[in-house]
Amino acid sequence: MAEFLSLHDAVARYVEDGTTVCMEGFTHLIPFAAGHEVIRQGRRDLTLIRMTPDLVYDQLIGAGCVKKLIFSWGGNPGVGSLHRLRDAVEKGWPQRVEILEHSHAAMACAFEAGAAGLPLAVLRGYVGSDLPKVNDQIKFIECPFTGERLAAVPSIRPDVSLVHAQKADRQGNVLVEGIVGVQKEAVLAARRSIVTVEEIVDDLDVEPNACVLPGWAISAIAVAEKGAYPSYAHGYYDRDNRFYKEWDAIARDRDAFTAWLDDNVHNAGGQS
Amino acid sequence: MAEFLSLHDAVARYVEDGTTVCMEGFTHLIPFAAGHEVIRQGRRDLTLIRMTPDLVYDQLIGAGCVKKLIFSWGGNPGVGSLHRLRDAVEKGWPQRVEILEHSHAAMACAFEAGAAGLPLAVLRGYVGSDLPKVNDQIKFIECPFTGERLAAVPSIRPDVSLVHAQKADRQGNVLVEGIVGVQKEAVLAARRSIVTVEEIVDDLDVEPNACVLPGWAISAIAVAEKGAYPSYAHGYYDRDNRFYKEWDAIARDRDAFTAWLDDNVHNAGGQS
Amino acid sequence: MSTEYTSSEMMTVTAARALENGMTCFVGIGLPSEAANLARLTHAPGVVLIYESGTLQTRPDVLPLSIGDGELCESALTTVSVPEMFRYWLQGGHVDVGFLGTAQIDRYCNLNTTLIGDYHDPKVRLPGGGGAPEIATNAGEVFITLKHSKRTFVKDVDFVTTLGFGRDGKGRDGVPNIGRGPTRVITDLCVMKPDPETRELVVVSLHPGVTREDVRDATGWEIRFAEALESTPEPSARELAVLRELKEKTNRKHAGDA
Amino acid sequence: MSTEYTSSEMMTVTAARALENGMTCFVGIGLPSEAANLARLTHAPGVVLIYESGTLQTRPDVLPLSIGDGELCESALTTVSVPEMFRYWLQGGHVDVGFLGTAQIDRYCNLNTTLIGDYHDPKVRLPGGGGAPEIATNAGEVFITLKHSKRTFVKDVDFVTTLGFGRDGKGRDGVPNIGRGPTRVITDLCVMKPDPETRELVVVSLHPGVTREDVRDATGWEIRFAEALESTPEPSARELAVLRELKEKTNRKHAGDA
Repeated sequence: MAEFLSLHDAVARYVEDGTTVCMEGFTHLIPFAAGHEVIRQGRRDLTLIRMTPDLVYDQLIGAGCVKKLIFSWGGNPGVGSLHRLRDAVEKGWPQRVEILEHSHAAMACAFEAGAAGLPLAVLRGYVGSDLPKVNDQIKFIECPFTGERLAAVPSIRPDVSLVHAQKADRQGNVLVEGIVGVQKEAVLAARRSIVTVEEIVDDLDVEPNACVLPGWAISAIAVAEKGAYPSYAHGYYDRDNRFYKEWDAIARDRDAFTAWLDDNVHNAGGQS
Repeated sequence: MAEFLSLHDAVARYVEDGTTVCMEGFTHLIPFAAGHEVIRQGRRDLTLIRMTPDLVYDQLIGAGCVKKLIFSWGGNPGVGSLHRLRDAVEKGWPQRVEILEHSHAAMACAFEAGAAGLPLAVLRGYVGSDLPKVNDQIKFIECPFTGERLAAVPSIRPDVSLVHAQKADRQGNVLVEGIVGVQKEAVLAARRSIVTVEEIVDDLDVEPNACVLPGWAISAIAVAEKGAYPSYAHGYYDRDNRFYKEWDAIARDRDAFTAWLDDNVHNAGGQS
Repeated sequence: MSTEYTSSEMMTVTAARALENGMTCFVGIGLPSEAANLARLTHAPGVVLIYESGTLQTRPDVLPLSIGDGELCESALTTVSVPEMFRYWLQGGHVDVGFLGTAQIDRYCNLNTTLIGDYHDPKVRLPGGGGAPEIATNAGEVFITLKHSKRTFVKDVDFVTTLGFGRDGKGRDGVPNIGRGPTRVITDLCVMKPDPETRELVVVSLHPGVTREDVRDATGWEIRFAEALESTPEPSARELAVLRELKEKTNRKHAGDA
Repeated sequence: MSTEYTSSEMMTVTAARALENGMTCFVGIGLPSEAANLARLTHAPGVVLIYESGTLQTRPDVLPLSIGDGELCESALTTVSVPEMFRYWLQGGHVDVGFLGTAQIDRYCNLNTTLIGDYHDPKVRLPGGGGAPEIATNAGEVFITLKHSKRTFVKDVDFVTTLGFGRDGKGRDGVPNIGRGPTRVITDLCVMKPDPETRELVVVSLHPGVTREDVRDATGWEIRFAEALESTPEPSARELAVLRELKEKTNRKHAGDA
């Protein structure tokens, strides 16, 4: 049953050094507030899972929280590189980050399989790609009915998933609306989950087939207004594409990054 | 791209003798009008697929349209047996019907796999059940990551799926709302699909994550008002539970059934 | 508490009491649905009811006739597709209790809803497995409720549609990622639980006015009784009132449909 | 039609013209997205654009910066989850054309978006595969658009992130359930197509004012030219006007966000 906690307390309870953490949100509803709280609490040696690392993981990597990254596309979408990710992979600053990479299709299927409680996902994928040569978790199986060779990847089962959503009701049921990405799967595949929301409401007031996460499938809910910024929350605020472009210059330079991190995360207090 | 046809013409074009047909609708939105049109057109030797055969398949079986049935639960829900199905299986009237039976979980996964273009579905299923002894399509595979033994079933790929939905817009995009069952999967898994709808509207007017089938994923759309009756259409009319109970007496007796079929299907004209 | 009640009411009330507040329960149609909704309307308002039609956390005003009546969706927190229901919610491990009925049950709690007689020449063809085979293995535990008779309680089921503990009581031993299986069987005569060692069903509680002889006569094998055999508590006036109102509303609704 | 235009505009207009009305197109971000939306706003209003963020049949007013900007969802017919997008819509066979960009491409149309140099000690780490590996094999065919240079057009890619026709041109031979693969590559200099036999890229059309020498100088292998080498038709005034308005609206929108 979802407990209502402050973001500080939720992160302190569920994210420890060495935890395997998944923060999802496909461009939309990226849990920046939660990611910043993890940085503020100084967590180390995290294994981070995410299809599209985006700025939030660039920040966590640059802040030295991360030991390993499992991902399928690590860029600043429409802008260019994630410079903190590159600096860690190419130069080992502030520390070397081990990477394990997949394709989007494989990760999406692995999230689906994790939510479905299965140990593996099967897909028609990785045909002719070199990725299986550098990722020993990609295997191939033969269909017992047709003989077709299909790719298999282990399902994703994070220790804890952190996602952001529009709103929760007072029983802790959560509405995710718009580009829903793999958030439902990330929450259901994880042993524990923290959902940050823009607001708590009396009634979710939704259509029968809306994407609703029941409170009994969530560990903790924390209010984090503008908790996805500079990503966005459909119906609440837009993506700050200007900041995404500005990030390129900030992240390119270690000192500029460190200063930004101090000003905007370490000394920003959070929303506890 | 969906073509707007009369129900008569849609069925005449896509359902032939010997076709593998799936009519889905999990209690809700069962395509009775389409099923009756198939009976009126006198199709024979159909292979019918459906998780919960329900009255519509009892009628098709009793009318002599069916050679084989693939299903997972064949009863009149909350009432008792499907007497026409039993008469065909136990006594061969009006002809013997071959059956291939699964569990719901396996069929649901097989629809999902069919929609996903895969040849097989993998699930944690059939543990300790005798069903694999009488259904040679159920196999077991070993997970290459954990060694766990998991069930595998062939995906469902019907020649044609027939489903009923609330409404379509003028581009042929369809809204399915409420208990959505496996209708989306049935349509996407099939080579051809016919969707009957209560009405055509200018604008579906839906939330971003509603269950919408794009017109370009459907072969034909036909208007069939009350096309799910005595099943129901959420937002339009309720399930006629009284008829479901009355069906027990009608279907128990071959003559009563034949008379009902004449009055309500053969001589009912349809909605062409 | 000397209110009069029928043996069916005794069964339903006892089955309802097995559910606790906050449990997530995957509900079979018929007797389990009646018991689960009675629990929700009495001692367990926070029980989460899930039906295989995809309705999560549903609170129907009247009992559904089918597993997918409109009431289930209209009163649910949300409704998901059937593949999602079986994959994410059942197989994904979010169901504490699967609540099942059955046509036949044997001493090791195996359930038969497939057929009586030989598979290829059945005496009686039953509806089939439906959701039960995977509910019984993927839910945390399983409650079973059905009327007691020699026809339904047989030594060995004709067909194991759904695993209890297998033909020898060891069907779950060593199987990874499997639920505990049936933990209680509630009938109109008594409550039974599997023996912790052999897994054979043992009567642990007799309903008021029921004798050991009554149970023996209605069971197709030499049924055993627990040493500390209890007497099932009677239904309370409130439980009976709520159950009767629920059934009356249900009958009125289903008869009135036209 | 002597309107002036840049080589980038020539590329985008030519790429846009590759799309036909009624095609379903899985759109990569950047140049493919620009071309696909130009097609939608000019000759192919019925082209169905699909983005991997889950937005089906989207009609954005401005170009998205990312693959999941709000415009995509707001203007879409419907938005599905990312697993559903890859499983039902791409792998399920509903995509006619995958429209991709890339960092590196080789003579057999293999794409590299993973890294330059050695995998375990990269010179330049690129973003990775994203949706491309399965778009390239599960879509009916693939269009590729990118700027022409010796850095991007290499004889052999450092890493095959995404299959074109493999290291030897035979990578799709005998593989069941696979799309036709790349059928055209559109750059700011020319249009190339794979040779029907060898699968090696051949220049089939030069953009106005571009010479064979220009293409040779910008290609990292001995590029071949078709016998019937064509001249790419110039952009029309309308195409240029629509493209420029789209880009201007886009720039204003993305700069104005705060």
